[in-house]
Amino acid sequence: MEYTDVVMENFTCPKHVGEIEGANGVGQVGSPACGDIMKIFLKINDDGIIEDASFKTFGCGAAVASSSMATDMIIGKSIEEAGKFKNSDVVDALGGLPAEKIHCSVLAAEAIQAAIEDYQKNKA
Amino acid sequence: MEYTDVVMENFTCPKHVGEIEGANGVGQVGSPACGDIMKIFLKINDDGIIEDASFKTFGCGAAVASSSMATDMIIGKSIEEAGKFKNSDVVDALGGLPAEKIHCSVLAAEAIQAAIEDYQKNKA
Amino acid sequence: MRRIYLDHAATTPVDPAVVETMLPFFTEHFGNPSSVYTEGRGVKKSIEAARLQIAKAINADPREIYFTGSGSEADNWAIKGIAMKNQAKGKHIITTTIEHHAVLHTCEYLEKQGFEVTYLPVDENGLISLDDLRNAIRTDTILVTIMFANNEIGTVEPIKEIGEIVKEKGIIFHTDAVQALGNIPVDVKDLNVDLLSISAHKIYGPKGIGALFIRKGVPIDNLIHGGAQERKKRAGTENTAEIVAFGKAAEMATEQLEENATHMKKLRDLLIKGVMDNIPQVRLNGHPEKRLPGNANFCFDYIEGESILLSLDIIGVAGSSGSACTSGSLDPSHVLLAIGLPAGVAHGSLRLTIGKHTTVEDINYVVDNLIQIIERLRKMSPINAD
Amino acid sequence: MRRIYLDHAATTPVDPAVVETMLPFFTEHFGNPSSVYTEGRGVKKSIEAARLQIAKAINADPREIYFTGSGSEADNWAIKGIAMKNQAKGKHIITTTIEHHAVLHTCEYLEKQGFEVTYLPVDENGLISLDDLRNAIRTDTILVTIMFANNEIGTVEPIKEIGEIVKEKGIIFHTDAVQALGNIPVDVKDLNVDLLSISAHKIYGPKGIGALFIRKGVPIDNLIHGGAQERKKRAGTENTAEIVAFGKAAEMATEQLEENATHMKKLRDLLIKGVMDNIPQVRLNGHPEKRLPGNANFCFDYIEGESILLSLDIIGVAGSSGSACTSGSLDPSHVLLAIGLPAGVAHGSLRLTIGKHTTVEDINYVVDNLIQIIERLRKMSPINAD
Ligand SMILES: Cc1ncc(COP(=O)(O)O)c(C=O)c1O
Ligand SMILES: Cc1ncc(COP(=O)(O)O)c(C=O)c1O
Ligand code: FES
Ligand code: FES
Repeated sequence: MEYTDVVMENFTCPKHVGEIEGANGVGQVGSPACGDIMKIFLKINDDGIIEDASFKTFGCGAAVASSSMATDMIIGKSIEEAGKFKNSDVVDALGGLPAEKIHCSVLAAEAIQAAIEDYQKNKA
Repeated sequence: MEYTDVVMENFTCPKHVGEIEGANGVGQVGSPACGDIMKIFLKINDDGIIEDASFKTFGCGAAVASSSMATDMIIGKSIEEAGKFKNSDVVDALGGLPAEKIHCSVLAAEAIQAAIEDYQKNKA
Repeated sequence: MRRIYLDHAATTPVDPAVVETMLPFFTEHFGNPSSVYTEGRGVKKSIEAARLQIAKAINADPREIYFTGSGSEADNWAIKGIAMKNQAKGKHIITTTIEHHAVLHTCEYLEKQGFEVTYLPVDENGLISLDDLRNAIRTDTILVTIMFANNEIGTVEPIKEIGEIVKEKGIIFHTDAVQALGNIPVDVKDLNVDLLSISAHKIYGPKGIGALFIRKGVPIDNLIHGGAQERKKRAGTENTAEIVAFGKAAEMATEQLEENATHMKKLRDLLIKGVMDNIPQVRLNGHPEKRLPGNANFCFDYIEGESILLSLDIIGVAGSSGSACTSGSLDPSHVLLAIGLPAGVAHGSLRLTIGKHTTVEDINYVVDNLIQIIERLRKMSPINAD
Repeated sequence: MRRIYLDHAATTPVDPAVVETMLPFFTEHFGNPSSVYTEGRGVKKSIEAARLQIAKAINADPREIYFTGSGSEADNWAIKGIAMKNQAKGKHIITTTIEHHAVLHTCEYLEKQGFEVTYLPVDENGLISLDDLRNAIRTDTILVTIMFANNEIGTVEPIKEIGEIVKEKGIIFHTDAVQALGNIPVDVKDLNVDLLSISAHKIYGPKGIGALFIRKGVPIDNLIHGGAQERKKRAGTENTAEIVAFGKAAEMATEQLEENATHMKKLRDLLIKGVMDNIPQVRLNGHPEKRLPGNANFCFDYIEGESILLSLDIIGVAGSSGSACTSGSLDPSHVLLAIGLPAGVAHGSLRLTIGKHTTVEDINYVVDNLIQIIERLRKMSPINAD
């Protein structure tokens, strides 16, 4: 197992940990049985811009780092842009992940999509 | 493979190598295909005493050492005594032989018996 | 930064005295031990001396010790060798659900080749039941293989009692004692075992050298065929340096057994108490008493093992989650599942295994930091109760 | 007394530079490479670096290199692994009569398990015939295993041509290159081989570590089941120190290949000329040209091999008779019988194998003394012609 420095940094001092008060889009994926759950909180303003994002993660180092990096990357983006967000964007930003840890970045991308869907459902 | 010092001594400087002129008992056992031939020459006087003995051996270190030791041991003995000569006598005198080399000492004992029989046949 | 190594069940550093013993065999006494000449003969003697040291460590005859390239090879050889040789008598094997993968995957492979395997369950402490064993034995059972001490949770199985049951039925009995050697007494005469696997790198010897004890007369096929080494039972030019090192390590382990075990047990209990008293929602895995002197294995609810390991690593502590061989795979430990933990909980396991050089300060440092690490990770967890 | 070591085909001393590389892995970088923490991660990198060194030495991809506990294990794995995995397609294997015992005895074992094996004969120089090979191939042939260079007589087989024939038929091809590596170029891309065995202790690396090259996609069963090491193909905690040493030794062997081969060839020819010109009734075994640069193998009529060895040992020279693995057994070498020598003559063989440190003085000393030794032993022989 070989993590890049960026992964370790994001694991050791993750950004955006916790629950945002007044989040209007929340998505959760994974299950404890599989050893990973990722929950993403979004605060989206009326212009459809993601003003703030945060996460809670039960998972390995790569999962924590992916959550930290992913939330950091989507803050300030429109929900259209964020909707196109892919797991490979996280992997690239982290400087790569070990092959068996790619799925942890997939979780992050999926959790974001789930949170956006939740926001859209709430709005509708 | 572990030879005792006595074996190595008898291999390096074997006693009684060669053919005795006027030998009246000659015995040969073994075959080149098996990797061992031992030929023993005896000179037996009218009182039935082995006055001299010698050998020629195609074989391993243990075979050479056994030949050397065996011939040395039977010189001066009567053919009755020599007839009772056993391979374990050689092994003991050599301070032991590796298990897979015991048969080389058997060759020596057999060659002596063959030489004695040859003598008795010649006499009869 | 000072490093605290608490993963002695995964592997141990080679003792400097053991390294010392080994060195001359690389450059000076490098001869092939099968050779007739001087360079080979001395080496042969050294190998036989090491064989005697190993034999003494487990109370066997040196002619019952066969060197292998690892504990895994010893396990594979024991199981496949017995199975192949004795298949005319039957094709049923009994083992447990908590064996090391070297045993489990070998059994699974044999299942593909037409053998039948019964995997005995264990209770919540990791112990098998002797009644289960008795009930599992069939007329076509040719081998029982049950580990001496578990590498993850440290539980020590009742090998002597198992041996008695198995012997009575005339079945061959193998035990994987890789984790037992150097930690608890191992006596093949007392234990009624026919085959027993050990590995040097768990007892301050080098990696890549193990041994299989095969009781005289036990019918077994070779696993590695070829040259006449190891009395024609295990081919390959002898790994002289590591064999000699294994001998020395086994000798030291035997001499220091009591002292080391007492020391490790003291620290283990300190560690367990420190964790259980200071961290909520934690459980100790493995048997409370029948466990290896150096083994502590915890499950922390709501968090995942690798995160704990990485956090510990950052502060200089090396531990493990599940067995070292499982990392790289993402499944929770089969041993933790076997003792009945739900997968979610099993993912949050931490194994800390103490060695002969571990100190009280090490343990205190680990406990203090672990309290904070667990708290921090739980704050990050979406399934934290509060 | 000064010792002259001329048994490099049996084993080589570990190069001091190789020992140097290995040392830190016993005490300092001792971590289990499968671990998450710092101690393990660095070690993992070192293993992968060694894998790359090995891959480069034989022009393979590093992901095609699997470390084993010896050359013998690599041979056993290749043959049994292919046989077991592909038995549904057929149960016929082709090999030769002059293989190392690690191949021969494995094939014999498979015969007992219901496989059929064709043993190709060789000519008086030890070469197989490509026509014989073509004729031996059947629709149920699943594996051809033919050694690259023979360990006793040094004959180098036409592996590339064999590879072409075998490939055309879509059969899997394994070669035992244990004696080839470091002595002649080994290039798996050029050679059309699917599997190739090597061993560190023949190239100034330590004993107890080998490797099997497995071309990507070749279907093979494991020999040693267990943990996920070696990409789940070969279980057992990695022998880190010796793996790193093997890598270094392979790198050095590749760099020095031409230089060493030229040097050895020069001394070998000097030795052969010295013996053939000065000793009557002697024959050179093996191919006159297609032979390993360091190998000289003679038969002296009327005398037995061990006697020559002991006599040489006394004057400080280490040689061998047959392969080292055969001593201890009393049969004449199967290789010498296969090239058509009568058993009586085969018993009188002497193999002297030159290494990179051998000197002209060494060779002159050996030739001078050998003349006397042979004379002395022949005087003792009952079947001497004169
Ligand atoms: C041709 C050949 N194959 C296989 C082997 C076996 O290698 P190892 O001694 O590493 O098991 C040897 C040497 O012993 C050899 O010369
Ligand atoms: C219980 C048990 N069996 C077998 C093994 C395998 O030993 P090795 O790593 O020497 O192959 C280990 C350790 O890895 C172990 O803990
Ligand atoms: S969260 Fe499952 S392995 Fe990363
Ligand atoms: S003469 Fe045959 S081994 Fe000694």
